[in-house]
Amino acid sequence: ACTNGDETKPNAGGSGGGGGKVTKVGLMLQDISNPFFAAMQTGMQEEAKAQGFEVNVQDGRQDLGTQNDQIDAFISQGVQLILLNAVDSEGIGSAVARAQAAGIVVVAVDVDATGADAAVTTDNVLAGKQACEALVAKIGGKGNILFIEGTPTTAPQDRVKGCEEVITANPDVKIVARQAGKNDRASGLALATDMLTANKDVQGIFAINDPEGLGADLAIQQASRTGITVVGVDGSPEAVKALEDPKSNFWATPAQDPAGMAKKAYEVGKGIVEGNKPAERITLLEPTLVTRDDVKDYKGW
Amino acid sequence: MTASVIEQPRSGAATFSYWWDKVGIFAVLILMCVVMAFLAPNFLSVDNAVNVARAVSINAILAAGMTMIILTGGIDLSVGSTLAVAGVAGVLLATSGAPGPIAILGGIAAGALAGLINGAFVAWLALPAFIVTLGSMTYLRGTAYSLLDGQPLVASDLAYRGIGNGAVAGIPTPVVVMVVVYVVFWFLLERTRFGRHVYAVGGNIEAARLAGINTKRVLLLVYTIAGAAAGLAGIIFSARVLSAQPTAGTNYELDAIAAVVLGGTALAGGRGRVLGTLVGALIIGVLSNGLVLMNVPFFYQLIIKGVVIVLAVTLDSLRQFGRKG
Amino acid sequence: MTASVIEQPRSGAATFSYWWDKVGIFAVLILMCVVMAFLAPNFLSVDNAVNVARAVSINAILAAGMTMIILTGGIDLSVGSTLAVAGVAGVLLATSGAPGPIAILGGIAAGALAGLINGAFVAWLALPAFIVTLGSMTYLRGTAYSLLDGQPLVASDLAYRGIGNGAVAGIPTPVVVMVVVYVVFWFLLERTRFGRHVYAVGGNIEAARLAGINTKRVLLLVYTIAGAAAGLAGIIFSARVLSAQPTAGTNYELDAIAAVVLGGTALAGGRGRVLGTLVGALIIGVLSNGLVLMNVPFFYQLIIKGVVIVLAVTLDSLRQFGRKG
Amino acid sequence: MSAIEPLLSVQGISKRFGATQALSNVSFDVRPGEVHALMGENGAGKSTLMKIISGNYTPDEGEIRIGGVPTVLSSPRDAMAAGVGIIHQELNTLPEMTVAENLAIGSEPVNGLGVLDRRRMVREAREKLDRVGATRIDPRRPIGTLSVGMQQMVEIARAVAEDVKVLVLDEPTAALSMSESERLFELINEMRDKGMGLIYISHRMEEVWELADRVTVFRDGKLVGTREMRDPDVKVTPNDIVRMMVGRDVEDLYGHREPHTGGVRLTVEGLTGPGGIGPVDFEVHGGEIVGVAGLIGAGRTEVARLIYGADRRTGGTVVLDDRPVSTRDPREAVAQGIGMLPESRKDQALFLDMSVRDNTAMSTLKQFSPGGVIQFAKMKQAVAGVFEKLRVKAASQMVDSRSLSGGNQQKLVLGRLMLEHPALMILDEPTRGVDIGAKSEIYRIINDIAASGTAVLVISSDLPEVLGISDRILVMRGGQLVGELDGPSATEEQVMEFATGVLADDTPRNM
Ligand SMILES: Nc1ncnc2c1ncn2[C@@H]1O[C@H](COP(=O)(O)OP(=O)(O)OP(=O)(O)O)[C@@H](O)[C@H]1O
Ligand SMILES: Nc1ncnc2c1ncn2[C@@H]1O[C@H](COP(=O)(O)OP(=O)(O)OP(=O)(O)O)[C@@H](O)[C@H]1O
Ligand SMILES: [Mg+2]
Ligand SMILES: [Mg+2]
Repeated sequence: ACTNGDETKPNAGGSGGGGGKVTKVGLMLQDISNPFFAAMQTGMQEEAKAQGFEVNVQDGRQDLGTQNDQIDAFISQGVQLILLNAVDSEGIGSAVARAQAAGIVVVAVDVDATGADAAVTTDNVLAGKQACEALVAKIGGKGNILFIEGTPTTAPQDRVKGCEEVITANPDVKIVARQAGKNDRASGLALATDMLTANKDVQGIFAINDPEGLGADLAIQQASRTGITVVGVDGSPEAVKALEDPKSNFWATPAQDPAGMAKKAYEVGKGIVEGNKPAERITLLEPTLVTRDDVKDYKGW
Repeated sequence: MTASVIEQPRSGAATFSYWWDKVGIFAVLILMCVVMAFLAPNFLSVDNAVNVARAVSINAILAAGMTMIILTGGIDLSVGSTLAVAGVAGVLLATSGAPGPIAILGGIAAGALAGLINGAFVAWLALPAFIVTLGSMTYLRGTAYSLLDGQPLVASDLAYRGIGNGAVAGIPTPVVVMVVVYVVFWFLLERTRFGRHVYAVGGNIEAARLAGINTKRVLLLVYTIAGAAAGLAGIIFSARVLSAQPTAGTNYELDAIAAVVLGGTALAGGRGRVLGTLVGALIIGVLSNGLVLMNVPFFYQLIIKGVVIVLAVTLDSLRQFGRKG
Repeated sequence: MTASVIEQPRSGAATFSYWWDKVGIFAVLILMCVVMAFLAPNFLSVDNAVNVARAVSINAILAAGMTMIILTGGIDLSVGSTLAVAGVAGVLLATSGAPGPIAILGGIAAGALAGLINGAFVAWLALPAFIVTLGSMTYLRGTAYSLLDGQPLVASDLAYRGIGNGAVAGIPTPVVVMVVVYVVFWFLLERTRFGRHVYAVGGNIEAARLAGINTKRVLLLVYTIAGAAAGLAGIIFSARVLSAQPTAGTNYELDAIAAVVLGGTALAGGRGRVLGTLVGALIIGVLSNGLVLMNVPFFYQLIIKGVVIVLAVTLDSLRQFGRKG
Repeated sequence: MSAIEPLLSVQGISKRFGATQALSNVSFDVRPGEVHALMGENGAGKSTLMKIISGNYTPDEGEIRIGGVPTVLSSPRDAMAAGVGIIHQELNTLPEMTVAENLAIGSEPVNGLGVLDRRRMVREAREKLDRVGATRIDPRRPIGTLSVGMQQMVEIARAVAEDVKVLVLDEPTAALSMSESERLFELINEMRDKGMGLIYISHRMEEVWELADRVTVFRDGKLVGTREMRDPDVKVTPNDIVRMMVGRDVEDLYGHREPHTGGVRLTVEGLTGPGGIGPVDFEVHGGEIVGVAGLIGAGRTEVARLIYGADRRTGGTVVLDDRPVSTRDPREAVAQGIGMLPESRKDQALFLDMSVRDNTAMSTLKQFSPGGVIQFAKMKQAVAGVFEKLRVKAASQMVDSRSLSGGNQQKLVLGRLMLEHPALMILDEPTRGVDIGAKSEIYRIINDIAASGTAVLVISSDLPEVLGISDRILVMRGGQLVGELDGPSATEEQVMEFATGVLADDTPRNM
């Protein structure tokens, strides 16, 4: 009896009727403590200053419930555009619908979101593929590797998927252990330490992002092991440092451009608000692989 | 005077402290709302009030169960994980074809079962609730993951989606559910024999036992009821996000405990009120909402929240000094 | 005088339970090691023992401070955030040119200050430690973020990197530090007047006050010392990961508390031993290490860990039943 | 008045707790070499004044002078430093710590390096215990495993060992039986002879008569008057003091009893329990009051708890009204018509943060909550009924039981039992800490309860009380029943012979 009515029905005309103007933007990030998302924030704040709009940045702290509430707060605040980096691409769907019902344009960033008017994402499957192709090439197409996965959210899982595709295509490469960390340096270090102890014959490590990969690199150094290649994903400044450091075992990272991605998403969103829908709902940005060999040409975030 | 039963008239001081005792933390809430009304754009709007109420509902429901547990002198760190397990159970049931009400009941039952297990350890083995629920917080989280094989399970046309997203006469369903939960808990605690027993067990468990109270049963029931409340919260959560999330509710236990303590319930047990908890939950909710509206960077939000929690209990303790001195 | 007080001689049972009291949880650790030796590849190797000891050191140092606080009947939820703030302080000092020892002291001082503030609220305002440290856990986390503007700060050539990655006579420096910390805490608690006062405050704070103990000063000192220990842990953490991480230590308070309780210290205060805590920390460390060595998927790890925590305290409580009956 | 400068004096002290004016404008002093007894009904403010003197509370108004010097005492430490020691009315022990650690707390012996000297701690504890005659308490034993009476002896040992000029004893004998009390009185006399000032609070008139040089009476937080007890010109009688305390005469403290003993209601056979209790056999008839006497640790409480199901029996049977009672839990005992007033009201009976109404009705909530929902009007009425009978002094039924004085708290627990209408009522130290007016009321109530046919078992360490109210007296020693006496004709000496197992003519008691 208490389930009549449904708040999440989009209003008839859909969202973003066109002809509007963007003065207030809400940017929702899944975890600002990750430098990748922090770079997105910085990029967006620069853009806001340059273009003269207001931006409210909120950290989801990896919690879908929090992101739900933040969307509601943005609705009250009367933003015209929400740039959404969701903790879970589908779980956020109902909140997206609420925002749209209030006439707000929602553009998904980095991770697609169910029902979003448009999405600007890195191809995370491709990123995983690039990383592992580099890894497999470096270890000569055969050997044992470790997987250090991340929190069960879309982007890390897509990267794992991409990497697995490469491993399946290379039957001489075996995943001997896989553990899930918390997307940070400390868990990369702790897990890799124990995984290396259990597995003496290891040639490579794939980590779903740079912090975990760099943690694993520290573990290798502390265990005084050699001949192990580490790859991450993101192309972060710390990864660049490691690539330049001769002691490091870090080999490659498919680089994304977080600030650029955020700015692109803003452009797309602004377009929709003003009545110009993009031709494709999803704008896919391809990652570019950076390795020890070509790091000097990479300009970084 | 040869003392007989003297119903001494309530003096002015007693009335004041009695009154302050009841509204003290409420005054903090009002103060906070006034501050936010000035500082936070659009804070004072019907829409935003609805948002706050909806955002608060899940924590408030968890905190109602937590209040009962804390009144017995216990604590439940596993409510967040219980919420996740219950949401997973509800979504799994619904996606495997169960009608909405059955899925809802299934989720609540999963929560109640988790609570019952906690209660069994606390009641029968007299283990400290803190460590029992620290353990169950961990294994229940693991259970939520393993039920889903680590992946969120999306169910866009969830049978019971209305309980998270619907509205009754313009009021969001989660808010309605929250109000019903509080009425039930208030009634249980203030108007029933069971409620008196809850306070007695928390106040002095040995005296309760010697007074003939079945303290084990009381504890078992309390943990089960709190588990059921967490289960209900899990159902609402899954309906709001239209999916089963293994990470749902992470760290929610801390917000729930904060609401209980802000609401004036003593962690030592035996003293407190469930309606105070609702006020405590609203304080946290208003604060979070206002800080977002004011566009405060998230790490300053953390600083402000932490400081407000400490200040609010400080204020509250000064009130109690007043009562004593 | 005509017969007054009858003394019961200490029976054999008392001696046995006394002994079991001391080694009970140690037996659990041995059992766990034996099981792991069979199940986990390379568990029984010098390298791995060193890894476990190094991995345990941070939690063990936090847990030593936590033991002291829990002995007074308090709790400290803010140790993880304190660890983060101290690590940030240490790295910021070091990168701005301070020599290693100064940076280390700076980090420890930051931790001690955080603890002192907790202690002030607990001692002077008699606020519940749980809520005070819930607040400080939040604002200290915010502080760690804001000091770094939200970003980790990498310092590959950290002046004090040796404290995290070095070794003394083949033993990793963090392990050496941990041992020193435990010797100091053991001495403080078992061999000094201050230690007696810690137990007294936790056993019955009113009785302690009436006996003329400056209970406020004891509490203040205890929280400050525990804060300093968390600061030291933060320094080691930052040296291990060669960077300041604003998210460092998230949820570490729970592992620290689990170690203390597994080690036999009563959450109600007044009863326990700091060396038990070391055993508790080792149990957690061995379990985590073994599960990773066995390549158990992480959600089964959670289930196993949670169940082991509950079973271990159950075992421990059966021992205490033995003592009573 | 006299040339002797008081060791300690207070002037114009007032203290208020919320709505309760605990003390208003009282003045009081203690001189060197005297025992100054302080008397008054429960809640008169005696303990409050003592807590002010010992630095536990700060007064709202008034001045404390120590050795003639105005002094501010803001913590117990200050008072100790000023030479004021106190034995509090309630136990203040650290249950997890050993006796020796408890005795040393706050002044732990350390060696030259500041390291604890445990051996000295135990040695000093031994000396302190021997001094108060507690020769057989093991200093290494955790104090929580001792009975209340023995813990009280440890507290006394701690207080008398301190280097104090003024010692406050707030009902030190409430948990003691006769021989311990005797030893304490010897100590008090020694201290008086050394020139110390002693303040002695007790509700036992005979003790005050034996010890006091002066008696001061409080009523409702006000000073009623002070009487010189050693003045040969003015003869003060116990009745004078009682009148000052309660504003009326209390004649015939134990009340008149028509023995109307009915058939056997309770039969205990071969009852045994852990710790070497029993086997114990006895019967109690309907309408009979059976007193149980014994020294501390004799096992009286233990027997009561075994009957009530608070502890597990290891053997024996208990039959109530021809039905065997299987009490594995107090819940079953209550259901089968057994009510017990436990030994320690604070630890075992009271819910300090709950209202006096809830406290009183706690065992009988079923009566007021058909279907589980409480009918408050009914409950209020019933509680008002017992409060009337017991003359409970409380601001209202809704105040926390914490705010009641000790005696009123005791009545409240008794009220809880009365609502149960049990077939067997076990009262363990029913008048511990209760003032004389309330005592006589409690005796009257016990008589009334017995008169209604209830079997009553009264455990008491107050020998005159046991003799005064019992129809029959059972004496325990070392966990066994060692004697049975006819109540009206028994003498203190007879009871003591059984209790100590020694022919006792060397312990005269002067009343
Ligand atoms: N901490 C407190 N809070 C509130 N009221 C108190 C407190 N302590 C004492 N009172 C009240 O002050 C009055 C005096 O209490 P006090 O304990 O001094 O009495 P007393 O003379 O020692 O009685 P008794 O003989 O029962 O020990 C009582 O009415 C009591 O209820
Ligand atoms: N010699 C002893 N040393 C320490 N504790 C004892 C000793 N004897 C008995 N006890 C404990 O103290 C309690 C005393 O027994 P119990 O209370 O039954 O005696 P009692 O006659 O009621 O004396 P009391 O007046 O002390 O209550 C029991 O719990 C028992 O375990
Ligand atoms: Mg008193
Ligand atoms: Mg007794």
